[in-house]
Amino acid sequence: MEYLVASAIGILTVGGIYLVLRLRTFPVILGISLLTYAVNVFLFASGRLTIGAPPILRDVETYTDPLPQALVLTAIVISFGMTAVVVMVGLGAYLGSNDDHVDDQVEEDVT
Amino acid sequence: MMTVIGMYVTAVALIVGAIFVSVGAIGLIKFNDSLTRMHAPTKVGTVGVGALLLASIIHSWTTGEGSIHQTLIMAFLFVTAPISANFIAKVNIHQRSCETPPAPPQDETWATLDAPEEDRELTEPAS
Amino acid sequence: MSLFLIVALPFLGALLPGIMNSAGRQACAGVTFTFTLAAFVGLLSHAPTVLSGGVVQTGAEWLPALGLNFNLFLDPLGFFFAGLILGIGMLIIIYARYYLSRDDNMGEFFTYLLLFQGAMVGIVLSDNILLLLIFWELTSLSSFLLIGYWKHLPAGRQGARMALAVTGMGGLALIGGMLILGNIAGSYDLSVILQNRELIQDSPLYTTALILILLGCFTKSAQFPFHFWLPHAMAAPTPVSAYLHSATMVKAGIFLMARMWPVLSGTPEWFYIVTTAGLITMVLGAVIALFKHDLKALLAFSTVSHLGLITMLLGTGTAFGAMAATFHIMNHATFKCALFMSAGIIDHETKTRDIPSLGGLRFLMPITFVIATIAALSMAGIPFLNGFLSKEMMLEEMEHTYLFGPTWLVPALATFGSLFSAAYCFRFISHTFLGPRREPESYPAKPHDPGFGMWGPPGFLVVLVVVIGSAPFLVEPFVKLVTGAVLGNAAEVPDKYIKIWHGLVPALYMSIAAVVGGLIVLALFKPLLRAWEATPRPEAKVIFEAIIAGAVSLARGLTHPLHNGAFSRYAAIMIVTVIAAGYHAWSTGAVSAATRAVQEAGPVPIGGWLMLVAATLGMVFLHRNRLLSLILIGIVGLMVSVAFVFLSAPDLAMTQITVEVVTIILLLLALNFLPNRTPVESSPVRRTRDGVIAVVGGVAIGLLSLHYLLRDTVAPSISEFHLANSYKGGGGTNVVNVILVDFRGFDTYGEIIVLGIAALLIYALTETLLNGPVRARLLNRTPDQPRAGDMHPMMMVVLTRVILPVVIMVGFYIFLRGHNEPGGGFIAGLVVSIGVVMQYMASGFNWTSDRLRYPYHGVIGAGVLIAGLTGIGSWFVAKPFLTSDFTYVRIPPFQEFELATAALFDLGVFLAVVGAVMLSLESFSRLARRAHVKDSEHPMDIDPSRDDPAMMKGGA
Amino acid sequence: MSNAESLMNIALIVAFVVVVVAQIMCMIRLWIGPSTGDRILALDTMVINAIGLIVLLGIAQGFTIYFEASMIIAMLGFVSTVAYARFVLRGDIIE
Amino acid sequence: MRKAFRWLLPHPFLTLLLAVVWVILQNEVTAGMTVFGVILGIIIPWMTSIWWPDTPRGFLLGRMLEYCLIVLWDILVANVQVAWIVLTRSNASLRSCWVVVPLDLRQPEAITILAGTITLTPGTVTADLSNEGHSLLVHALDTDDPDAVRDQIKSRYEARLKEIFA
Amino acid sequence: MSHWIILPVIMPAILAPFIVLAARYHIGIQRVLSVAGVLALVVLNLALAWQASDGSIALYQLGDWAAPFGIVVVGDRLSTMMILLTAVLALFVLLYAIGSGWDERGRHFHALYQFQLMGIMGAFLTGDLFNLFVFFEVLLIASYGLMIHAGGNARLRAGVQYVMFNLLGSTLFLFALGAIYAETGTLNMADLAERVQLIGPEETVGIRVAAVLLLLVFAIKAAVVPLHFWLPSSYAEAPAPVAALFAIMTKVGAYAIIRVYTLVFPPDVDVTAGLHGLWLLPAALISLGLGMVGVLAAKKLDRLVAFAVIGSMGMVMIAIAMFTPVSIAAALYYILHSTFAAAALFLITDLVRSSRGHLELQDAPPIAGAALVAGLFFVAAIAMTGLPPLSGFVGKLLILHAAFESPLVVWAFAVILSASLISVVGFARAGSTIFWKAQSIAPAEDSEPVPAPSVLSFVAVGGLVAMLIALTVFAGQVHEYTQEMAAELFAPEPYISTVLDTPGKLSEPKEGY
Ligand code: NA
Ligand code: NA
Repeated sequence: MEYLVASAIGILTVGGIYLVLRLRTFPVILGISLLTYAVNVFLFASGRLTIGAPPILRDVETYTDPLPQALVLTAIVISFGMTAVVVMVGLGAYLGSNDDHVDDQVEEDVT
Repeated sequence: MMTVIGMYVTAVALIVGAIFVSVGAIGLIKFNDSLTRMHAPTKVGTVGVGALLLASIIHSWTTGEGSIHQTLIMAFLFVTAPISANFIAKVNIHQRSCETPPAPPQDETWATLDAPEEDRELTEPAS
Repeated sequence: MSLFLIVALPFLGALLPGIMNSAGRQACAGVTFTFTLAAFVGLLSHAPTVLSGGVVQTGAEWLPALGLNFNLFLDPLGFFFAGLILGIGMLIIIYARYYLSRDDNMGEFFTYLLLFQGAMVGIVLSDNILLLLIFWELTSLSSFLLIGYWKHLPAGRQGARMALAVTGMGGLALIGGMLILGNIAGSYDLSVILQNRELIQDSPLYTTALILILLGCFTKSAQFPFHFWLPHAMAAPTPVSAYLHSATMVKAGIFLMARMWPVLSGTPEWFYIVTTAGLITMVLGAVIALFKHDLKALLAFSTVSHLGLITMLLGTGTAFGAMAATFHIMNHATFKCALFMSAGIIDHETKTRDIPSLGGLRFLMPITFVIATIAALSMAGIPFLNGFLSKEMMLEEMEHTYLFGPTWLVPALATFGSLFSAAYCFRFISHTFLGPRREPESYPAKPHDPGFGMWGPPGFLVVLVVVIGSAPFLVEPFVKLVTGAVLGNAAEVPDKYIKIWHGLVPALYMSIAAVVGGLIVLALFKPLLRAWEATPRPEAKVIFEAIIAGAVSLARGLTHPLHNGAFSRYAAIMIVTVIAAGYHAWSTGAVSAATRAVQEAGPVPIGGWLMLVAATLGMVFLHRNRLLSLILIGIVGLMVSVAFVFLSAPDLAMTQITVEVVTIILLLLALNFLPNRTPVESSPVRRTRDGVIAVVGGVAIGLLSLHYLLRDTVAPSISEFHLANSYKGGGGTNVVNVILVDFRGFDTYGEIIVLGIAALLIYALTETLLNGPVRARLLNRTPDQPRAGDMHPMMMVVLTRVILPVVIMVGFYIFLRGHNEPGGGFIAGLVVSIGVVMQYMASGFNWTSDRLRYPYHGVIGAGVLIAGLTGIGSWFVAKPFLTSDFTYVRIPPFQEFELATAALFDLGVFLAVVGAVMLSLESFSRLARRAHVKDSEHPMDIDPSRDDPAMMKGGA
Repeated sequence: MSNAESLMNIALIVAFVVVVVAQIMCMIRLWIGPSTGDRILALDTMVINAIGLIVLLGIAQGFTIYFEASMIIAMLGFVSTVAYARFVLRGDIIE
Repeated sequence: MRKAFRWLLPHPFLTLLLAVVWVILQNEVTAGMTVFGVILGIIIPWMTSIWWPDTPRGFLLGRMLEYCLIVLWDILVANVQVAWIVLTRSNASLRSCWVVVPLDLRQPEAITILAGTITLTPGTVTADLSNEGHSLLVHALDTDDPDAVRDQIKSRYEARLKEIFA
Repeated sequence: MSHWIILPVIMPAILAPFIVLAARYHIGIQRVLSVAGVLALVVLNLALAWQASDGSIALYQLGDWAAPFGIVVVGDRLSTMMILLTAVLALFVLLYAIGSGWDERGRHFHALYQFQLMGIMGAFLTGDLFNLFVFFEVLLIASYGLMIHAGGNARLRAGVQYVMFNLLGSTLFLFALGAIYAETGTLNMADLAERVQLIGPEETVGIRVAAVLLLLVFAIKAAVVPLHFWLPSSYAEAPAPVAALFAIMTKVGAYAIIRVYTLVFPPDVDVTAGLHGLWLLPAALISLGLGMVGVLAAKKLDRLVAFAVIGSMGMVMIAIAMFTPVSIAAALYYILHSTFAAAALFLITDLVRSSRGHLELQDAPPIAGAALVAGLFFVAAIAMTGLPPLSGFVGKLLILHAAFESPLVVWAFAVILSASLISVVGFARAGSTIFWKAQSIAPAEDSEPVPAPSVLSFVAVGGLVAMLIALTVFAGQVHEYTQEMAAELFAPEPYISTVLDTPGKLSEPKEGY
């Protein structure tokens, strides 16, 4: 089980990083989303993995660690807001310049 | 006694559900035409999951806590499945990924093919 | 008068002229003069103490921890320099009053001048080397302003920048040197440092400190090889040249060498560096000066040469050398300042400083002629003028100085230097004033002697020249006093007398040789000039500009390619950095065996894993088809949700799946505007590079995660407390929810604020776009793909009508149950939002929002406020922010249920989420509204009941 | 444990395996397409099967608290299907 | 009176439905929850009625239930058929085709129910509606006689719906 | 139970939604509320700083839950000084935003501004790492909004990169937090400090990687090379008042490094020893060098200032990286100085832009109110380049003095001194081009006279400059205070005991383990 989760995190990260390094806003945003999945699972896994012991108090002894779940929930919602923002800003930039490259184009004078 | 019967019934429901679910998937893989493919999963699959839900209901009664709210899930599935199917069919018709339907008797065309004027000259989509 | 006040007066005065331009030139000059005079008087008030060998000291703490204190002290050396600065300052002020023309901003000029004056006085009175540094740099800054005073002259701007660059560099070196020195001596107070000659000279850091400090001195005093900036500073108005570049600022370096003489001099390093630099500067300056055609340039290089002379004398490290240096500082100040003023007069009257176009002025400007001639002869070293005395002392000192090469070399070079020195003095006189009489019209302007205001100051200085020159005994005690201050307790003041006639000593012959040689050189001037112009020489200005330009283009080459806005490279660099740092941390640590057992995985996790991997790889390889990659990320989200259920996190699963739906809707809304495909742009090499980075990063994270998964925390997690007290203290059995709304409610509070801000931001940007140039484009956008008919399909509409209420009810149910079962405000909020979005998708944006009663801004604001006020509510029961309370109530026919403040907080969360999600989506779809699409007045496009009369009774 | 129970467990495992295999088949269809309609269909089917999966988990672990999760998927899963479809049909999914 | 009722309960059947859903959600039948469900059943439609402006005329609940049972039965039976087809028949031997169903129904709710029924009962999928809404486009998985399919739909389902929504 | 210490977070958090609700369409009311709020913050934070100045530590247990189980807010000398700095900066910047009319060029400026302040205050005050993350997100997302305020292509394009880079940063932060929690099972900084002590020498990789990831997160915020790339164009393109306010954002990173690496991973802890000694100080030196080289290279004034910010952060990080009480004291002084200096320069840049139309460092006609703007620029430039007599010079001396203890002392001296030379040359070029060369160029005929900036704008800039002068004049007192802070940071026992030994709801001290 641990191997599956760890490798899943790794693979999500691979996909995320690769897409983040693309040249257009849309794939980069998707890459960031993949990274978000990776980090959420990573954060979730920091409470270790427990099967069939949800942290809903009942008459049993063992529960999985609830704290990382709360943290991940916060992270999910925050990253949703962030995604919405980056999509909007990227869209605004595209509509203005009709160009969805993330990199400034060379002809533009920078510095 | 009831428990044992319940378990048997549960097992049966599980197997039935499994069969239907697999049929849905097989249909999805097997058929070679976009529209034909739709038939299996949109309902055989749905019924399969329905059977699994039934299993869970029966199981809950056998274990004693007895719950019926799974029926809601079934209801949702059965209500929403036609809409999904309808939209997917529209997509196939729109993208010409199936044979174009015959014209309707009373009205001039089908809603999906009734494209706005400004789009008429746009090139046909690649499916 | 307090030393503080003496230093402060010029600075205080500096405030006035700048703001009283309107009061007139006379007033500006008057104020400036008054403040200087006041400071001068204040200085003289200490004369009795100082001249009787006493030292005035005062101090105030500023930055004690660093040893940077406002300590001042006045000893003969300081008194001497302060006197020079203020005394000559007053003459300059008078002179400048008449020199500057009407369209010069006089107030600005005098402000800068007083700033500079204050800084100089500060230098010479500082008892703390850090304080001295501050004044030191202030002189650089104020001279930058003074040199650039005529902003319209490119020469002025460049000269100012060159001066600032060179002296600034020296200043920075000086900072280093002084800090090291202070570090050695254990204090930054001069009075302490000067007591520690042995300690400092034995320190291994002595040489470093010495070199850094000398860098400061040499740049300031224009010593070889930093002599080049001074002539270019001559672009400044003549009063500035006369004041800064002859009498005062350039002497700051000399002053510092004199100040530090007791602790730094006397070592071979000091001797070789300082004497050599001085000697070279002296000779070089003299030679160059001879061939300059610009009066001020000639004087500038002569200054360089004389500063070299003084430096050389200090370098010898002998008491007599020091005395000669001190005496020459005094003399040089008098005659050189007079000369600059005369040059200024000539420039002012003839409107030219070009020597070849001058000559014969003695008939037209007799007074100026007399003044300039006397001063020049003094500089040439003619007896009965003060220049002669100090120069002869120099020659005598040189005569028994051995530096390198044969013993006669140094004396010879010294004589050679003075020879050229005499030569350019003679040239100054003859080529400007002598020669045949000429008509006034033959000059650019009709020359005549200026008013007393302009020739008075130099006249006064010339008087001094003669007096000192013919009656040296008048100043001798003072010179010895100052010399004593220079020597400190490092050496005894020599008892030699300063007199005109020492008998037939070698120095006399050397003097005679110099003067005679000077006359011969002047006679041979024309051929020499030709030879001089034939020889190639480096042009300092060109070299400097080239260096700066080179530096700039180097800087650009360094920064621009690196910061060309290539985000993908920025990201790559960042990721690689993180991986590298992480690896370094890992490789330098210790790792031991796993402590937790691996749980074996059944078919479900394996299957889920397979699909997750498939979807992720699919996104990597098929990402160019954007819609497909969106579908695939949907799969990823689905699988992660299922995984959360499997790993006992139902709340997460629900949040994930709902957020997933909303995110996909959002991305689809955006994709509608964006291209549907991503073109192939990056080269295979680059894709490989990215692939490698990605794989390395992924492997690293995977291994790290595995490492933690197989080990326990160092101590039991704090969440044990949450599990134990969730019900007792939080009144809920869903521990996750209790953590969210109670234990860590503050996080949640911040989180909904993040959501709210996101929505506001999106709304604000939409507004900006719709009110900007983009608007037109949006309104007349043509779809990038052919569209099907039937905007609002009947089946969807009908379904929505039934299911929307159900969704809302389910949302309500999830909200209520959240505290005890999976659910809560977030999920409820997202569920309800999706329900409303369903309505938007079914009947369209306009039709839906036209009928909507609730402004989303309000919903967000209300949500955040409710959450915040719930938190504040606990203040009224004297509890901290967000302290929860709960109770159980029973109202028949309902069974007992719980009332918790946490629920109120959760309501705030719910509202904020709904408002934020809806406002964002609404903003997106507002962008999509197009001009020619009219608002649909019907919920569905196709409705047979509309055109069927039989059906109409039921219709609305 | 009784053979009824063991039978049920076997049935449960069979069901698990079958559903997982079904999911993988859907995934294959999603990869190969060819038409967008096929891909959306595959996704829709996977969502429905995921509900089945969660239900099975509920049975296996003996919880009813997974109910909300599966209900939400059942209730809202089709929204994303419709959204994808609407995007293909109209470009603008909210107009 | 009737107006007030209409204002309070814009969709009485929806209210009923919601109450039932609420009780099922609670997973237990108690008086309190039922009352609460009814209350919600009144409040929520009142909130959302802005989006359901044209109230349908009432329909015969009894006949509706009967219809549902028939449909359920058909679903079960026909699912087996389709499963059989899927497992046994080759792509080549499939005789799938379009079936056009002219509609006598006019009310959107009724048409939607019919379309849903068609899709749920295996072998047929409602693909589209004609642009004036007078016929349904149905895709049959495997039939040699499209007209038979059409007639069966009209007789078995549409006829009943006409009565229900009469 | 005194609630003062939480107010700096709560006040803006209540004010902002109120503005959105009540004054959405009335810029006038928005301005009044916003200024009033910031003024209140200044007074409040002044009181809090004064309260903490005697070394007393204010603890606030949110939800009445004791640390480490709940979130606590802690006000010690350092955090209260930082919030005071923020409030004062915010006041002048806000005045400028109003005076220059920037706040009218887009929607929701004042709401976002208040939210921004809330985020910064929270980040400085919180004693919980995950809560720090949340406040980072608050201040970041608010900064996104402010950064793209008023729109425009260049700004939006820069905005995209700014947002994306920070999203990566936030992701990294979460990875770090996951690692921290996985290793220690806690999130409270004081508790972490104690649990790190429990880690044995046989198993150190976990905490080491966690610690270094955290450091990198903060290093990104502090714009340490090579993690600085987000800064130049976003600061250059951001609206001037926003860029000026951002001067404090890099300091948040610096603050976090100081806090975490003196409290949780102090230099004397073995398990995390030698994590950054190898690279942090060199990186800081490179940051300083690169920043000042960028100043020399800049073709536009706004880029020039942006690079100056990188350089000044390099200075701060040099001092921090030595991690001695002396160097931290110097760093804290320099933080105060560079915040005001950078802010002033950005605002002056805007004054130039508004009257000159563009910021290209090339010949252009004279500008309105040139003398005053030139004077302000000259003063601010002196401060930024560390020339005497202003605070920049004092700070430079302090850092150089502290460098004597460092093994890299020679490098520190070489880089710091030559960097200041380069920046002096760079600023001199820029200044003489913009303010002097202009004199030699006649204004174009068709150019209509641009109105001189409003008095309020000058008041705002003047206020910042006044702060710089005050920092110089009272350098002794300020530095004495920063020394006390540094001492407090290197002896964290009172902090830890205050946080962990205060009982809360249902918990006696140290319950749970
Ligand atoms: Na598109
Ligand atoms: Na069917």
